[in-house]
Amino acid sequence: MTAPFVPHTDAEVAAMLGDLGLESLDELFATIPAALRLAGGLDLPPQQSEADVVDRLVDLGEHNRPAGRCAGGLVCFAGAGAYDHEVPAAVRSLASRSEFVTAYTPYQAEVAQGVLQALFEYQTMIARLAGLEIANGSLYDGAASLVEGVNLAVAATGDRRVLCSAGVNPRWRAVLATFSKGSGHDVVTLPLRDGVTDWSAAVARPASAGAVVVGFPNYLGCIEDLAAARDLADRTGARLVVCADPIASGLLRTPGSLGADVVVGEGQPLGIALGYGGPYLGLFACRAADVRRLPGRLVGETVDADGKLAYVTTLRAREQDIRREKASSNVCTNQTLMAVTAAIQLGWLGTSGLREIALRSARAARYAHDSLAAIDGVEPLSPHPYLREFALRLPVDAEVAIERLVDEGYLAGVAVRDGFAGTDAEGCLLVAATERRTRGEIDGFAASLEKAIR
Amino acid sequence: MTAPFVPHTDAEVAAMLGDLGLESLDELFATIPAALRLAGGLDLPPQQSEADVVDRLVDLGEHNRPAGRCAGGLVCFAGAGAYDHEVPAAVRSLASRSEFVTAYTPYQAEVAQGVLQALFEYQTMIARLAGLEIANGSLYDGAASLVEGVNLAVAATGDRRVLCSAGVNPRWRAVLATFSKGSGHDVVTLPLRDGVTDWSAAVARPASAGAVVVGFPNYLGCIEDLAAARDLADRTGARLVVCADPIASGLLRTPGSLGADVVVGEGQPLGIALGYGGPYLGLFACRAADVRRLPGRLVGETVDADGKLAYVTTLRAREQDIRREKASSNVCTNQTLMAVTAAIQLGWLGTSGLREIALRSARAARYAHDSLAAIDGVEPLSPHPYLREFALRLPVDAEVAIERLVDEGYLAGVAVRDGFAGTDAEGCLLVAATERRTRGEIDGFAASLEKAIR
Amino acid sequence: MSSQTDPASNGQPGPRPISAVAGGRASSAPVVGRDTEPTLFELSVPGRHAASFRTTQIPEWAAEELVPAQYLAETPVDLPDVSERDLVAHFTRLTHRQYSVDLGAYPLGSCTMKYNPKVCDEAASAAAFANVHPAAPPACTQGWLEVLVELEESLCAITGMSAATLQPAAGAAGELTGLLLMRAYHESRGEDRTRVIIPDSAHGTNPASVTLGGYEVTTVGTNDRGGVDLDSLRAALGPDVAGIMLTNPNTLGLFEEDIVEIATAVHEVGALLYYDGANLNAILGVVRPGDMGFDIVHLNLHKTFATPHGGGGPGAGPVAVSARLADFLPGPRPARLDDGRFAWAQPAASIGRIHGWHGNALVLLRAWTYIRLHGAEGLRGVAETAVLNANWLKEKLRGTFDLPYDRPVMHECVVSAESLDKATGLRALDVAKRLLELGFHSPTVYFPLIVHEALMIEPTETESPQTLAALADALLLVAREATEEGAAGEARQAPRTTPVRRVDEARAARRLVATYDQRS
Amino acid sequence: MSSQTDPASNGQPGPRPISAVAGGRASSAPVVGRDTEPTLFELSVPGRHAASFRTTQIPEWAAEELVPAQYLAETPVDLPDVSERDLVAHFTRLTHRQYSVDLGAYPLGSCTMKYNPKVCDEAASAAAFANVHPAAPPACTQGWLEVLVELEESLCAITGMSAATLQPAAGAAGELTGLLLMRAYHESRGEDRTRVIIPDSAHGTNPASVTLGGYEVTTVGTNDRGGVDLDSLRAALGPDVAGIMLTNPNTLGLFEEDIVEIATAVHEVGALLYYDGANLNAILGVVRPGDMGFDIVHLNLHKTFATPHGGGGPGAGPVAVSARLADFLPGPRPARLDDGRFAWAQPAASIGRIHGWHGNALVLLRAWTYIRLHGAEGLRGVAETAVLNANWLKEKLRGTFDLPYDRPVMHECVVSAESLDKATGLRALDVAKRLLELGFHSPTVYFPLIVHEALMIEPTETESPQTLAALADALLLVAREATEEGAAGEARQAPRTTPVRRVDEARAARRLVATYDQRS
Ligand SMILES: Cc1ncc(COP(=O)(O)O)c(C=O)c1O
Ligand SMILES: Cc1ncc(COP(=O)(O)O)c(C=O)c1O
Repeated sequence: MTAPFVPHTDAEVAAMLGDLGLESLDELFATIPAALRLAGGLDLPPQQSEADVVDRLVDLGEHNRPAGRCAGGLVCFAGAGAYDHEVPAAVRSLASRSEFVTAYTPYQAEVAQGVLQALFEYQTMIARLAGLEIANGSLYDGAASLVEGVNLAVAATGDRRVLCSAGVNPRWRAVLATFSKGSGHDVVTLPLRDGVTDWSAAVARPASAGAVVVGFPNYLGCIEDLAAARDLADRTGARLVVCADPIASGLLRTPGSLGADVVVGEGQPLGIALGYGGPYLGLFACRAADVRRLPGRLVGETVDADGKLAYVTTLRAREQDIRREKASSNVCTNQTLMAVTAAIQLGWLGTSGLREIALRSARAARYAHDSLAAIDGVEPLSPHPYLREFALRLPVDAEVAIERLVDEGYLAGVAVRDGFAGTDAEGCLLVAATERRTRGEIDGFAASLEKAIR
Repeated sequence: MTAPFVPHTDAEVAAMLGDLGLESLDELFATIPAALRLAGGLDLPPQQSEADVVDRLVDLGEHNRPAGRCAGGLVCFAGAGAYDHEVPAAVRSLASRSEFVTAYTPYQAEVAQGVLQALFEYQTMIARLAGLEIANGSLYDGAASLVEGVNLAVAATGDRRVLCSAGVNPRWRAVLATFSKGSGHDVVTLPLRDGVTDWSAAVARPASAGAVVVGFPNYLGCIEDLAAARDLADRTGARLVVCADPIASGLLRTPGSLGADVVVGEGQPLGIALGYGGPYLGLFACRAADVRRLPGRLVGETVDADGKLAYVTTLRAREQDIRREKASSNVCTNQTLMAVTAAIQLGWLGTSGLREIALRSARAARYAHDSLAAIDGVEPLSPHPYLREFALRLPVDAEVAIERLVDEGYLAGVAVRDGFAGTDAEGCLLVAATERRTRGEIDGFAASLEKAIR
Repeated sequence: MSSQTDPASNGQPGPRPISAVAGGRASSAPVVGRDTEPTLFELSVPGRHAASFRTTQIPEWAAEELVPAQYLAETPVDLPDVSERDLVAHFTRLTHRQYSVDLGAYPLGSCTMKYNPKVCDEAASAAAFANVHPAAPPACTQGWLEVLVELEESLCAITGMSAATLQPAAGAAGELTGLLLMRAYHESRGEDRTRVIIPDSAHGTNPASVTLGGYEVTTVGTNDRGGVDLDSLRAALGPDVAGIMLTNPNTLGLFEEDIVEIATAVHEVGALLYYDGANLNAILGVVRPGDMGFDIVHLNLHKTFATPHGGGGPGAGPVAVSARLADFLPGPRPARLDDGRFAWAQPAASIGRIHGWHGNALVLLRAWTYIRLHGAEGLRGVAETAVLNANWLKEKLRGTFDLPYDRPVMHECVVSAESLDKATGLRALDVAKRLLELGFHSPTVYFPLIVHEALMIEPTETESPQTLAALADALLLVAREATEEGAAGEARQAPRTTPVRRVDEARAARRLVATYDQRS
Repeated sequence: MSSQTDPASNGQPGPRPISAVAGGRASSAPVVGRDTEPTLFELSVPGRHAASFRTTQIPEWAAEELVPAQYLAETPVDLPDVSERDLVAHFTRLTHRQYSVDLGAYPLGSCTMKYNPKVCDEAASAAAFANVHPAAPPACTQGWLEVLVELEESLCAITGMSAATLQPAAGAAGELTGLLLMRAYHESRGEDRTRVIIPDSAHGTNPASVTLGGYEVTTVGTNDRGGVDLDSLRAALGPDVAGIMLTNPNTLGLFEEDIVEIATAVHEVGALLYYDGANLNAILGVVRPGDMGFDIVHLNLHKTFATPHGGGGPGAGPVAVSARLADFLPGPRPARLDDGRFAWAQPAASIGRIHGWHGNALVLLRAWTYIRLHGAEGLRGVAETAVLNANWLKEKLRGTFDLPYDRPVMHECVVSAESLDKATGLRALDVAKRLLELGFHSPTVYFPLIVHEALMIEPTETESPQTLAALADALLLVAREATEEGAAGEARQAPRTTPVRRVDEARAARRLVATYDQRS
């Protein structure tokens, strides 16, 4: 079991070495300066059999508290960009087919029609959800999509000033800030008032900008006024980049129809496991006019030598392997399998299912909102409309409430903290509900919270 | 959601009815006498969504105590024909490929080469384990194979007298008895002495017989003397039918090499889940001379119209769909998917792996045997050699010990009861160990047993 | 790659000798071509392996210390020695040589190849069910027992019977169980009956089971409406008749209109009616075998209740019976106790076990799941749509294929290529093979035996109207081709795009090679 | 069926009108043919659906009661409406139009398409890991944190570095992270450097990342042994250079022999060395980037550590650094506390987040599993065998393909079809396409850019000698065919047995149709 997945027998290795005129495997590394070569072995935990590794994983897993009805499971009211939506067996089964899982990037289109067609269907569905013409074949996650969306806007406008609502997911804003150190974007944060962006200051002092960025709904769950955002973009000459929740399009007007130039988002709610935060799926859609600045992979239709319909990655001249330092993005490996999964999930949902999931989530959120807000000392942060998530001010720190509720079997939500320092949202509890939350679960949660904050 | 897996929309149903000149679905059933038609609906639990059914399954599952390291899991020392062997992820993954799972019997060979070739490989491996030339494409389970083996022997010899060792799995003997009511076999049970068949009485009064049946190892775990069985078969003119454990062939000489004419067995140890007793896998092997009496499906090699190697079910003239009341068996649907699974598992094991699994199981059994027999008041039933299973006499009823050990997290074994009434084995505890049992588990088991029988 | 230029098997030597590759075959993937897949034995290279095992800390005794030397094999049994990589590639490639329901329509008559919901796969692989040892005491299996009891109750409700056994592993096992129940019943009344009546349209398992049940088969004919010929049935009946086995709708897809008269006549001579439930899909929630007068019913859960067929199994063939037969059922049976707990119980006059454990439990769990997903309304919708589909398809074929018994059908229709054969030489088998290359599985051919050049088509309820239309168009295309080109044309050459072309079945039987070791 | 006679799309009307099938397409399975699979949009029939949801007992408020009307969509977003049956059939059929590692050899250079152990799939789908919410407090995620800490420790041991971040979702994200670390390091020393050096053989992500990192690219050439040209490197170095990005072995599959000299020269001007770890598979346990003098290393877990590539992702691109850079790492980082528990911690001078959560966690879990299955010995075996395979394959191709830098290679070899092209017109692309129909995935072609008609072949360690021999034979066959028939022969026509034939890439770009709605 020297290398458990290497097929070669000792005899075969010896014969192959013989063919090469070598006497030992070490000689294969003769071109490596001797002084550099590792004397001992790597300092790693010992090799284990499959069964032993599985045993260890079971041990480790017992120290996790997953969402759902399994050992140690918690009823999940946490969201903040990652949601406990229904994923049916059919989606899991199809998305785990090994042809999807173990293929490489579809560079040889003739033997990659499966992945290519699935991506073509994915692009179509995401473009529809965004209300724009073009969607790409995926980016790493919502945060990465935001960065790429801003990059596109800046490149298109030639203006590095980025007006970003404080309602955008604070972790995504953090990623944008990190990468702006390289790209040199000048990110200006627009504050919130009562949970939604306060456009007044920016509108009052309009300067030129490359991008206006807003969440829809925003991180605190509130539905933002995209007309105001569009207005600001128009006044500043910026592209409007909307960080949109794909589930919202089941009920709300699409960001594109409300004026978005670029729609970015986190695709996790489209059939992807919570997975401790990844792999998720960066959604990216834009107008056809911007397609040559699109980051990442794009699948297009064509014909084969017999004139038969075929799919292929296209407009490759944007990409790093061809354009190198002038590429629209450095992305290469993306999240194709997640995009395929989302396409399958959206096919499972269909027109009515997407609406159902949005509506049912909104109902559960309303029921939870009203049940929790009825508790003495608990106040909603914002009076504005929300979809499936809302923030509450508690008489205790959100972290304390979360800790206490874990003991009762609930993941109560997410504490609003980083990115909101000094604002009225700081220390609030962000609560999400999906179509999977039942009345019984919410009633139990409310009762436990009432006890926990007394 | 009237019928959740029916694609038709109401409009389509209406249009199709229109094409047929009908006005309602009810009219489709006009040929059924009105008096017979069900007035109300069926009296069934209400229709539920996938998520609701899954919830209910989780509830029900919490009332089971499975083997293994999951919620409520027990360390499994039960055997008696069903064993907790290692099944790796690769086998599970391959055996659940939907092309294997959702295909029908390979009647159209041109589009069934996948299943056919897998069965051809299965037949080869089972024939080798049995030490005989021919194996079929599976029967329901070990018990069904025993019945078919006896049927073959009786048909081949024209003698309905069946000499069956009391060491053969008592549930299989019970099935044989049930079906003998139809076939008219006269089953004579040969008693055990010290855990192995006492051949002396039968040999002393040899009469003609159609079949001699013996377990290898037998139900109590003991390795039987097949030479004696062969001798009795020769004296009585019978076919020797050996109920063999396929894992035993990893260490012991094959039943065929020891004189078996027919080898039957339970294939569950070859990669199949414990599954509360099914679906399992009936192994069946015989001599080439008996192939025309073989029950069930047989895959053979041939060529296609281009002369290319191909596989097809063959010697179909034995089967019920052609031979009807003169068929060698009534079996139609068998356990193909389990046979494919076994082929994959045997491929995973390979020559050395099968030996390892047998050897490691035998070591674990020896260690368990010695640890348990060292407990005050615990006595091994038999002094004869065993492989991975053995019977112990306890100072309490086996059922009592089993119940108490469940509370400690152990499935202690199986109580020897049905089929052994009045014998010295009655009330013993049958303990099995596989390569998955660790020293720690066995030490813990022994300590708990010691407490439990005090 | 074409087989002539297979570089895997007859590689051209490169400038260096390929000394290292003696033994074994290459493992790569002509997913795209029509190449032959080597057997696992050809891929094998002694010394390779995939398996690994748990660390146990148990003393590493030698085999000789554990088992007396006389029992030990001198040389180990030779199994294929492959890497996990080659194992996975081999069997994955085999799946690319295999049609299945998940790939498309599978209108095999009598087989009910409907779509199998994926949630049932997950149910059957959940550790809480899949890892339970069958001998675990009832206190450890309350969840399982509740599923089994509920399934029995549901099957009784669906069939209109009183009690059931879940032990039979497939339809044929259910049939034999039913015949043994018949025997036990008659014997309990001191009667020794010898014959069982079967229509000539019956499935082959019926007569085969009758023989194994220790009875003689009496065949009765089919009348010109496709039903049991009542006169010959009456003539065949007598005090030595133990029972009759019927499937209703029968294998022609027709409802047995005279079922009440048949039941009366059979019961009048003291015989029992056995219902072969393979075709139950047609009548779910519409009519129940119990209400038709049947005494014993077997169900094919792998047909009606969508547990997948696995390339030939596993299935499950529970048997339900009327009250007067309940005491004879195989045992032990799962039972609901008064305190709400569950246990095993033995029927008073049980015929005994017919399965080594409790039946194909994980298949039963799938059926339980399927029934829950449907409820009464859903199951009736299944039957309605299955029947709608079959009738609509039949009408589409009218005028091109013969309709030997031209009546409204139930869940399947039997059409015939007899006229086409006479006119063009196109046989049912040719139609089947040409359909394969048109992207459909073929219908059942040459069954039932009483229809010449039979094509037995069962679309099932899960195929859409679009798929039905495409299937009909494909069938009509095959007929049209034959009319235009004669049978020597497309269909006789078919299939050409399948992993192998038409196989030589006769040769397989003539030169039997049923294992790799028999290859010459 | 051939596309001309597709009964699904242009059905011949039967004797009855097909009124019911307006809209939608048939869904059956030309698994065996070369038919086009309709899109999900074509299969759609409004009103069909597959989804169902949990019963919740929550009041069924109307949308208008929940959200002000001005926000509500007037018409719902149009998604494909299909049954679960058609959904499953569609995507299953798509998998039959897709090559993958599990089907066979995939010798794509630079991509390390090795076999991905199945146990890793199960690890990544276990509920105890897969269902954990990323914002769950550390007390609820101790198992996850321990995995992440152990993985960081293992990656540091493997690379010879001090600390690591697991956040980057792929190699390119790791590169950009590394460049931002470089920037933070120099800025912390009050230095403003503007250039990053890259060899001309580098992967395209390197220069693209440099631009995004706010640096200018300076390209250095390759010497005639395939390594970095030391003189031009020295010429390019200066106080304005922030660092150099190298992969070693480089994209020619060659070990950078002068690495010590390079490191010294780069460090002398105060610049840092960045290691692009895409090729780490070659040197696991043999030599460590840290020991070669590198300061920053990214790893492609989806290559070296066998986490499958998913048709283009997800991957994971952790970055490990030497001690002096540890404080700048992205945060939060998983940390082992003194009491044996685990928590999140923020590095002192962190550049900030580079992922929305903690990275591609389930991919990281797969890599952890893979490393555990191997241990030190196993990983060294991986490297040894990968290098053995590449060299052996290269020797087999000698004399037929050009070997532009003819030295012992590491894990891959770059050969060229330049002479073949000149002699016969056979281009690298033709070789690739012909290989597809011979049952192999093609090597990477036309990369690295510095080799004309490049074929970059990386067999990986999980392919057997038999498979290597077959691959070599196939490559030699293609060359021989061209010599015999000219390039207009087999290869130029290839592929013919694939789901589609050679695709027209130019047309796709010219007439962009990137969604179904853009179809005319
Ligand atoms: C009408 C009929 N009866 C009986 C059977 C036998 O069922 P099984 O194959 O499950 O043994 C079948 C199926 O093959 C059938 O179609
Ligand atoms: C040499 C090299 N560097 C960098 C990368 C980029 O890695 P990723 O695709 O994970 O972004 C790749 C792989 O594509 C590569 O081969």
